[in-house]
Amino acid sequence: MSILVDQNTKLVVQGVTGREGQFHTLRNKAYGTNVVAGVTPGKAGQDVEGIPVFNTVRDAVEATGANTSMIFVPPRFATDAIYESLDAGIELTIAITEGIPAHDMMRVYTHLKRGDQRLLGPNCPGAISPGKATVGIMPTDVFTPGRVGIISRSGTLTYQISKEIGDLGIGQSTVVGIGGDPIVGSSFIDILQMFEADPETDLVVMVGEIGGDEEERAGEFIAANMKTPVVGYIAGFQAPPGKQMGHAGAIITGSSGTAQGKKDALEALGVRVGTNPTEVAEIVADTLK
Amino acid sequence: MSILVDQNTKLVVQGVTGREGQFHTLRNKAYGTNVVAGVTPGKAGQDVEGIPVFNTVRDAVEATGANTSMIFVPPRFATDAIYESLDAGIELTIAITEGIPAHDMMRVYTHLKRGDQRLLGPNCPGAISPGKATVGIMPTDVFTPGRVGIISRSGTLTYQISKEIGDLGIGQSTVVGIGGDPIVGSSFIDILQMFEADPETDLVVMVGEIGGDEEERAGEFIAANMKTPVVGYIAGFQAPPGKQMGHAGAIITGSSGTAQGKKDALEALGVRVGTNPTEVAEIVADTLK
Amino acid sequence: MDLFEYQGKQLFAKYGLAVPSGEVADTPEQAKAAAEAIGGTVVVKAQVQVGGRGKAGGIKLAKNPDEAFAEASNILGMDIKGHTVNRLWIETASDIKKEYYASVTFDRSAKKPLVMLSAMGGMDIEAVAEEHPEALARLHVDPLIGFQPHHARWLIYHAGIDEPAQKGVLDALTRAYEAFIGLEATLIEINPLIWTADDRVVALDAKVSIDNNALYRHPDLEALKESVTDDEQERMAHERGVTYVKLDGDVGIMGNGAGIVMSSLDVVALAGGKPANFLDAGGGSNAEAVATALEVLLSDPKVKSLMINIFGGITRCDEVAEGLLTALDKLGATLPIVVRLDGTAAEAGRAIIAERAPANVVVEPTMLSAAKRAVELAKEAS
Amino acid sequence: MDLFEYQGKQLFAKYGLAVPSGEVADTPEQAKAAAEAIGGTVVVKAQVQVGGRGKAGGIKLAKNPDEAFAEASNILGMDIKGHTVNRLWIETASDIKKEYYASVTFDRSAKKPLVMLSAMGGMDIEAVAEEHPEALARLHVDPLIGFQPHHARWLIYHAGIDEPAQKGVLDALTRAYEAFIGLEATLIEINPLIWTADDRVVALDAKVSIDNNALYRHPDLEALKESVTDDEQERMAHERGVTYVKLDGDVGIMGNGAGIVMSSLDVVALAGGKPANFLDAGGGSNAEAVATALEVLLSDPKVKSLMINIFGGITRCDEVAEGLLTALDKLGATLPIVVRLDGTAAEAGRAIIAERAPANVVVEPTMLSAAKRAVELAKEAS
Repeated sequence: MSILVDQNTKLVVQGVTGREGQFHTLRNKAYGTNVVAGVTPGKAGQDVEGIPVFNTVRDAVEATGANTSMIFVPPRFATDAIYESLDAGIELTIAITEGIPAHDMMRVYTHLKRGDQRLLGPNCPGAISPGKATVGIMPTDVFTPGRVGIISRSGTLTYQISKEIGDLGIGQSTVVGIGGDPIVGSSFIDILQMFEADPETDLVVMVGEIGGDEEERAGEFIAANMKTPVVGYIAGFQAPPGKQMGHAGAIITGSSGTAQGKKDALEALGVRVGTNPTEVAEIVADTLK
Repeated sequence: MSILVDQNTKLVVQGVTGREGQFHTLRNKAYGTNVVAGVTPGKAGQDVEGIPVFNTVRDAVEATGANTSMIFVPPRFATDAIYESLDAGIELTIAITEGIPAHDMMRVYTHLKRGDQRLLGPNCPGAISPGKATVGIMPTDVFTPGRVGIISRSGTLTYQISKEIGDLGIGQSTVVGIGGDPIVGSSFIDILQMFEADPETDLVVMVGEIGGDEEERAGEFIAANMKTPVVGYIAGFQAPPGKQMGHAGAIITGSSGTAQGKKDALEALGVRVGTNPTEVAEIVADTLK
Repeated sequence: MDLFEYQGKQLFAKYGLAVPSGEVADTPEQAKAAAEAIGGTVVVKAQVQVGGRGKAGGIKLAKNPDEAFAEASNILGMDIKGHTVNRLWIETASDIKKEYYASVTFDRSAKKPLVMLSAMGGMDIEAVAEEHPEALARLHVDPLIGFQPHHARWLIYHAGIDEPAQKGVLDALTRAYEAFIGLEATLIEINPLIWTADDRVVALDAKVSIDNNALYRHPDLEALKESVTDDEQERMAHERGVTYVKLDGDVGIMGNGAGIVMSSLDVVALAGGKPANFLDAGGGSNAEAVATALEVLLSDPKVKSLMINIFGGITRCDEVAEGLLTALDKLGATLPIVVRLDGTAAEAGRAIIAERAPANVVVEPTMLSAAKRAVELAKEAS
Repeated sequence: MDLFEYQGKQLFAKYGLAVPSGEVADTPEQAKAAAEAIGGTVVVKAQVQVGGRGKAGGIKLAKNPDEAFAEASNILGMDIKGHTVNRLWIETASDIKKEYYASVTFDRSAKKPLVMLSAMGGMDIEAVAEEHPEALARLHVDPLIGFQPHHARWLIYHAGIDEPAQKGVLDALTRAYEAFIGLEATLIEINPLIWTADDRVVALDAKVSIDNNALYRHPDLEALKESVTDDEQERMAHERGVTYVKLDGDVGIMGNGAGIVMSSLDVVALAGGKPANFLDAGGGSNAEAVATALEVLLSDPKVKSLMINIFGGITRCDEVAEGLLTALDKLGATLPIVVRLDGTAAEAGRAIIAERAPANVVVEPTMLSAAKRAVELAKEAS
């Protein structure tokens, strides 16, 4: 097993005829992902190396049964693309686009959470279940099939840690980038829950960073609900002090939001935290022993 | 048993210090309804003949455990009052107010249907479970305890039909006015469902009128899902042809929306329909025999 | 509140929806001046709120100001399905390549806005909906999210809008939805929405209805309110805020609440009579409302008897009785009035009538008996 | 994007939020003229984006234009916690009865706007939140429904706002939320929101942050963008749209993606070095972005070595290598540069460097080894 993307994924790509959209769509397909359709308004009837293009996501879903969408359209069109995907009944929407306004996402999120569809991102690298399917922009050769799940707010760090773990001969069940924006469709907790329910994931690595309190909340969830061991990493010990959102920001989080604060919080809840990607890999190997 | 309002009702009245609010609150209380609180902004600490007044619904709920709210504020403040009631976690909101703009209700309805709270109205007379509790403006002496449920879009017709039934010695389990506005919080179907689940309701009278297609849809629901017999009444055989909402209106409903059209549709689905309130009562008596 | 075409078009323009430039004219002279100001061929359009103006001769082309004067002279005063033409809209003639249909309305069943679009616009869109349902693209909109660009795209592709007009129609739909929300309309209907020879997309007609309940938030719209009736009772009722519709019978009817009034009409018909009107004095009818309503009814010479059917809830029957007496006092009507009072304060109400009402007022105990009595009395009086 | 107090107040005024009347002044002469125009006692306020201006002497009362000139002379050029004062806001002095606190912000955890209100405003609201949590009323708002009057009422009653000021605070909250939505702000903070001697409610300070991602929809706000730094590299980066923050070490750092850059800083520190900066060339870094980023780094004389840490995903390592060569060609830098390339097109990128890069560019296979090497080389160069 694996989570989010696998052999059952039927992918439609929104923005398939754009430069990056096309590049990554073909890479996803080459990896083995079942890419069933693309969407570019006005280009229905065309194809991208055999992938049929539709005018709308709804048309694509009706014609191909697509259940997952990947969004590659520029930020000022991406909010509309997310709504289009949700309206078309897509189960999992993965928004790669960086730069979507936060107020748009605030509304998208509130709308989303009233139904049972999932959104990964925006500003995320996607998800890969090695050997099964990849949806997104991750460099696939870093990953190998295995039993470690990875969740991360940062794309590049995800690759780094996957590679470090891979260098120790340990593969991944699914690697999930939830995205780095203040509001993303799926939280650490949402994905931890899925990994906990996946019998083929033996351990989860959670890659966090300074800012917000997602990691602390995830730590509480792990302590209360997870049997699967979780190893943490927090980036940003040397980071410049984050811009405070006025006093209001400090009042809301109640926490410092610093890397050290997050590390301490996680460790107090029993989650081992590495100080650099290499050490994280070593802790993973040690825990799996 | 009964539905919506009964001995477990703990009522808070929004707009309790207004002329009509106060009048009907005291009448509801006199009938035996457990009126626990009133709300009028700025009047916290006062009371209305022993009923404590709070500034906000949330305060009233926290202090008294109110689970039902009745709204008596003027139309331009009523939408806010509905949101306040919903935000305070009130299970059943009964909005008596007439004249709330349709666009407001469109948003309220969409919001409401994403949760599990109930709204009766707006522009409705409320609900009464004879002998147990009344919330709203119905003339209580028309009703007697019994086993017939009544649902109506029209206030005055509800009283008329209840009286006709009562004159034949038949009482009511609960009488529910869902309100006459184009968008109301609870439909015929919502309430039919509750009556179907109520072991102490032996028959339901559904009082409809021209316009829309609620009655036709309810008919389909009855045919498919209800064991409890339903008797129908439709007002408006002689009504002037309703103003068409352009061609669009005719296209949407697909049905004529006329009284005859509704009567035919209901009868085709096995629901007996009376042509005047007296005949409805006779059919009820006949069916219960 | 239904707006006239010219009012709708002026509002469309505010929302950036393209309309032909035009002017209002109430006289042939004004029509001529408008045609001069607009220049070129113009269309002279009767402003009445009823379909089929074109077939009835209410829409004419005029190649020059003199023709405009002539056509205006013909059309003004014309009767179109019972509506007298008092006003014209003179607009520049459009060079039509194709006629589409677009609307945003309120789907009572779905409780959501519904946007519809068809490439088969023009005259009979209802027939299109029935015979070629696939040619009428329909989409519900989540009112909390609003009309998104992808909605417009889906509609355009599925309505089969011609490629050169797609961008213009997309824009028109977006603006029509904005107008629907901004005006708190219950209907925005554009039939036809045309694709012009020079590839623009223009609203050639405008049907706009506004939610009366929302008018307090739109004083500019409230000011557009014009009486659209020549009927004296309807105008009186309209001015006094009473819900009234004239029918062709002789039994005047008044009640509190639309449901009981409709039911009263039905029982009068069942009793062999013909209702003269629909009049709902309102759910919370007080003495004053009742008096106002009575004035409207009594001003109609064809009414031979009255049936007043009140079931008090929020309405108090004693107040109704007082209002009735006040109005009779003032108006001194002598026609037979059958009153039926039930519900809140019914006994007090009946007592007031028994004690103080003139002899032409009779009380009946039930709705059916009241209807029968009113019908009999109307027949006797004819 | 964080706005200065004066910019925030000018926007508040557009949203109908009362602010003291005032003017901007960049010189003592302008300050004097502003004081004359405003009349009466004015406040001379340093415009810097940092707290504690008052304690640092950046806010002074001036009873007349000459005093305004004198205070402006003192404050202009002053250093407040590393920020130089280049601009003043001169405003009419307010007669304060009480200081409240109000804010609308973005709760990342709840993913909703959060409105906060306290009757204990003024200096240290964070201490109030900690020591008297009940004195700080907090309410989340459903962004699809918006801020409703009942939200404002609940906040006012629960914050304990004084009765005569309630209406004014209710209005201020409503307008602050409108500003939050209209400006696509991430923060609207008013501390203090004052209740004046004449019973008005006025925003005496304004802290406004705007979502950079939304600026394309607000060209008027984009125009407010001002460089708030005197640092050369920060200004360069700002102008070129590169995410850069200066730190006090000597190992320059660049990477693609905030996560890997932060992690690079951490490993450099673990290796005993001191990072000179945070520089994220962006997730989709291409050759040009890399060249631009390098220009910023190389312009900083205190940087002794560079660590370039790229893990290609959407970024292609061969493009990064090309960008590096182009920049070095143009800038002719000789300091040691440690490059680590992994992921998409990493081999091609490494090959480009091996073949064509000057001798001061070295490739390391892992992030840890790259960090160690960069730290060593920085130490050797010092």
